[in-house]
Amino acid sequence: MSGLDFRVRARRDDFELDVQVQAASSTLAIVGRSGAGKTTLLQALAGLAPRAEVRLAVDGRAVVDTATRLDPPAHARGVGYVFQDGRLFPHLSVGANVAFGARYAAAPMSTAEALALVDLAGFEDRRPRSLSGGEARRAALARALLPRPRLLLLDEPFTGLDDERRARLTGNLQRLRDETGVPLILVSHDARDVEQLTDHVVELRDGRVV
Amino acid sequence: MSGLDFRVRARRDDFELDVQVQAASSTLAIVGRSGAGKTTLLQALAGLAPRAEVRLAVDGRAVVDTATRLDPPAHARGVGYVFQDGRLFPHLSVGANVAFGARYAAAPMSTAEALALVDLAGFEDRRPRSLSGGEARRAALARALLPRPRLLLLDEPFTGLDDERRARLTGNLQRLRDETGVPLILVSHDARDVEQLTDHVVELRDGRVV
Amino acid sequence: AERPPLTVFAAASLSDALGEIGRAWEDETGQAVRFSFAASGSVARQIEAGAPADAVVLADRPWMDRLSDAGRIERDSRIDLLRNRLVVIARADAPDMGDPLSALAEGQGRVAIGDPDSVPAGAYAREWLQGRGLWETLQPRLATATDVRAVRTFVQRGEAPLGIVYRSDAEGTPDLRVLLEPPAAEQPDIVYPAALTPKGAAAARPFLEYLRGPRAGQIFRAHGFEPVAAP
Amino acid sequence: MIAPLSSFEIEALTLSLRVASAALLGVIVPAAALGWVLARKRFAGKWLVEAMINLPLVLPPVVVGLVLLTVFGARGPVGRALEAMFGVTLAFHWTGAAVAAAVMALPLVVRPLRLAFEAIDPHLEQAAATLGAPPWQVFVRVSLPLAMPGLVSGALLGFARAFGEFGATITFAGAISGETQTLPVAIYIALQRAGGEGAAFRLAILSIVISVVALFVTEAINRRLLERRR
Amino acid sequence: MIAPLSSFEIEALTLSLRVASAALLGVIVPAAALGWVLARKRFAGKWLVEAMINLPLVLPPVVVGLVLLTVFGARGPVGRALEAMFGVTLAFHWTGAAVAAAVMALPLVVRPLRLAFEAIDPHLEQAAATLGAPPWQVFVRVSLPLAMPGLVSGALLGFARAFGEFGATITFAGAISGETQTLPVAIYIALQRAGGEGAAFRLAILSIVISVVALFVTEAINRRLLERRR
Ligand SMILES: Nc1ncnc2c1ncn2[C@@H]1O[C@H](COP(=O)(O)OP(=O)(O)OP(=O)(O)O)[C@@H](O)[C@H]1O
Ligand SMILES: Nc1ncnc2c1ncn2[C@@H]1O[C@H](COP(=O)(O)OP(=O)(O)OP(=O)(O)O)[C@@H](O)[C@H]1O
Ligand code: MOO
Ligand SMILES: [Mg+2]
Ligand SMILES: [Mg+2]
Repeated sequence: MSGLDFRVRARRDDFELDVQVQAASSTLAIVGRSGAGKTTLLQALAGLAPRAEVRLAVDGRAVVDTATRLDPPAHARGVGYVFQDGRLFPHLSVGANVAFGARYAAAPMSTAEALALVDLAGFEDRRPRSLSGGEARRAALARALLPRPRLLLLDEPFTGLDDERRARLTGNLQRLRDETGVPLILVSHDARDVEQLTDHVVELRDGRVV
Repeated sequence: MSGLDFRVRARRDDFELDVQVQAASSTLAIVGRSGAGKTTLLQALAGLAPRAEVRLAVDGRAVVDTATRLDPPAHARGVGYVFQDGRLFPHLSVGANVAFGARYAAAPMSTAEALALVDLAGFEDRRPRSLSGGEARRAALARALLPRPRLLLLDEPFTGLDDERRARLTGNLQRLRDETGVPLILVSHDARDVEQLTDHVVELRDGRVV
Repeated sequence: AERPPLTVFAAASLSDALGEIGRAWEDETGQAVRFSFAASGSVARQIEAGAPADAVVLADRPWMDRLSDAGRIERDSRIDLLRNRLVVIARADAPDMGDPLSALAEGQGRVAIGDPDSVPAGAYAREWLQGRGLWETLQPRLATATDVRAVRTFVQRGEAPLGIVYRSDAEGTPDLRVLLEPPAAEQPDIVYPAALTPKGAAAARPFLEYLRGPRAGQIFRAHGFEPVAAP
Repeated sequence: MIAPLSSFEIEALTLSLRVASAALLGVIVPAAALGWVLARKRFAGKWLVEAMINLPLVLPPVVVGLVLLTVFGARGPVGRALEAMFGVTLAFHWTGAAVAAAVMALPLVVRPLRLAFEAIDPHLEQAAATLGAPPWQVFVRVSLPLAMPGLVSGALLGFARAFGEFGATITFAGAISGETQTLPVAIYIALQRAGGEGAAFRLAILSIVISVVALFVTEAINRRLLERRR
Repeated sequence: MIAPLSSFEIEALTLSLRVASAALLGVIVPAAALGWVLARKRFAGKWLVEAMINLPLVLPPVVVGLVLLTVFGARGPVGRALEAMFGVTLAFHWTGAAVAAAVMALPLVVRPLRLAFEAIDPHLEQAAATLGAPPWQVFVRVSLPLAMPGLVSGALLGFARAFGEFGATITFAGAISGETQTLPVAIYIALQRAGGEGAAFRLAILSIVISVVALFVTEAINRRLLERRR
């Protein structure tokens, strides 16, 4: 039984999110205007929103259900997350950033492998501060891919990239998805990425599905 | 005599930038792959790259010429800059962020005016941390617009926005440009924005114009 | 066989003299002596708290009384070891004045003394000034310090033209001089008691005897103290 | 123990508060400037400046007091000038105690400030410049507010140290009741008296109460500052 | 003045270095833990913990020494237990001087660390968690390295204070030559002697030299840390 099935209720002060999704597909796109609640949703799924009510099943297996105390902390969920704003570790080289999750993963990729997927071969020894905007975003993507998470959350991973590179990256990601069957949830505003990577699109508005 | 005329040479460790542009138009787009040097170029123009060699004339008037010691510091160049990564002041409300430059400007907009241009009416009292990714980016745009700079540098100001809002913003910016005639340099990967806002396109690759 | 070293806790003002005597003792007996110096009050509290001392020398009696009452010293070993005298000091370049205190009472400037409530030398200075009928006049012009060292410093640096200290504290400072040593009749009874602790009752007895001996007496005198003759 | 405070105790307490507050007030602006310079600038004599600031931490307070006396005392070069020009005497005066406390507190105020300035993202200062703010305005409107937690930490450490200082104070300013006999000096004096424990204990409790109050205030400010950014 | 050091001076110097290093080593791990807890957690007795840590700053050092003597002395409850169980004596022993120095240094080490932990972007710790790092690993691999400048600052302040401490040391550990007579204690005693200024001056110069060396080391480390991030 393949597919993504979740219900999330979360608050951020005035903003309320209440989303229920049942998708036969295990690759899902979330679209919606700026401020619709897309990031809030991903954070709750990743275990980064302390008071959120979350139920999440991936391919039929319950991963989170806060109602029944099945509530593993972020590090034990096996959910990878590419943040909207990079968040590379400033004290580590690019290589060490990308390899960060290796020791907690059952079968991580090699650093070189992950960097190649995002077109950053040879960037191992660079400092995060010396990267361009797009390079930093790609490094963050490689870092999230390396541990081969059981669910991958991507918050606008391709913004600020030229068309050619964007196509290459989505192609790489598509291949990875097809080979490993990793379920993913993608937040993006670009119809092409959405189409290429996902089978199911959910639109949010003001914290609800429309 | 309207137009943008500049020559910039800058280094960032291994990376070398050497760009010369003479454009009859005063609205210019810079495109190029990730890492081509677009941000480096804007930083040099804004006065944020200490050892860069810069010559810049806007509409026939020399603004910077480091060779002749015409080298005003960043705050005295009148060059507005929307950074690729937001950079809102975390200790100030959104309203105070947007109004930051008012006291140094000859004829600043009102805060409400600037916020309206980016569709953030009513966000005055919000804290930067509570904004979504797209909201933060728009607030940074409003902050740069408010002092009505004599040259505006925009580093991917519309990433991560849905098509509808993107169109609204470029429309607003277009109107502003037409009314005030403010010269602008836009870095963007989106052909639509580039076309709508600028008359001249320069492509960078590995630090040179192609 | 080498005897284990002795440990003596003593008032800080004795550090020079006792250091010398310690070296002499070592030369004569081959036994090492270690000292620990601090203000008398601190030393007494340390002894109370179980300091590993074999003998104690303090700069005033009340603290020794307290140790005695608490059973922290061997009562029968207690002796009056030294006497001291008050002197009035000034900078070495200060002019002579007939009776410096009367001169001061009429003039201006401060007299530096130890805090009468906590520094023994200060208490004795008060006693003496009261006897002279000058206490009331001089009280607002006192520069009180928390130890004799500070009194000396105030005079050396010219913060106070005059200071009242023990004679032993004025000895050996070339930039100070003694303007006046009150006559014996006016001198308060200033005594440094010494005693053995229970720990040192046997081992340190010879050293305590040595402190009262001729060699030690000579050294004490050289530093301005007056040894008390053994009964 | 819960008996009302004696007038002597109240005197020592208010004097200590006055001394510590004056020391902190006097020290905070130079400390902010020093912290900023040390965080941002490289210059030839930097290590010397750092060494001077930190000396009072390494030397026994009594030695610091002696140095102060040599420089600011009646016969010291600065002391003489102060006396001649402004008629100000520091030794045996509460202002002298405040100077001693300020010197002892300085390194503790500078460090956290320096640390806070170093932690500021230079991009934010750049952003302010592109909005037209000249360097001084960038400092006042961006750097300083962002360094606030450092200022608060430094102020707390500095105030506490100034309030507790004793070795340098007695050496430089003496222990004159009502003028320079701060709480710590009074405690020390009480302890040197046989049987002075009770008095010392009461005074120590007073000190502790003040420090707890200072802590509460700083915690409250700190929490506010952090919450604003979240 | 440039005469070679006497054996007495060398003894005091090495003892001081040993005491200050031991104090710093003993204090750094608990200080990091405390700094982290104070920066990140809210709990009922927090103000009490803060107050305890900062007490040595507010109280005169002599009082701190007395408290230590009462608790850890041969007749104190803890001192007696330590002696009985492990045969360890602290009072009047160089280890006691280290304990006194550690207690005095603690608040100065905790504060900058706390400040540094507070300044860390919590998003970075969240990112580490999503990569599978359990809390302890997040602390060791992300929070602590990011707080390094705070650790370095705290270590410098703490070492300097430990090296210069005198009031608590002389009260708790005495001034036994070669055992507990650290540089500052030796300076104090030299000053008590009529005519001891010269000796005190030499010892003070020694202290200053050490502190300048410590400063140089910290500056070098600090510069490295900051450059790495640029
Ligand atoms: N503390 C707060 N107070 C009020 N509103 C808040 C607060 N925090 C977040 N919000 C609002 O919650 C909404 C959802 O934010 P979220 O980051 O999930 O949006 P998003 O869909 O990811 O948008 P974007 O595409 O711009 O990143 C936003 O409108 C934001 O302003
Ligand atoms: N310290 C450094 N060492 C080596 N290369 C550097 C250093 N700093 C910057 N670079 C390189 O300079 C190039 C130009 O960077 P810049 O930020 O200008 O690119 P960009 O065109 O803005 O890219 P993007 O679209 O990804 O933001 C990048 O390839 C970057 O890796
Ligand atoms: O060490 Mo002290 O700080 O005042 O005695
Ligand atoms: Mg978002
Ligand atoms: Mg860029």
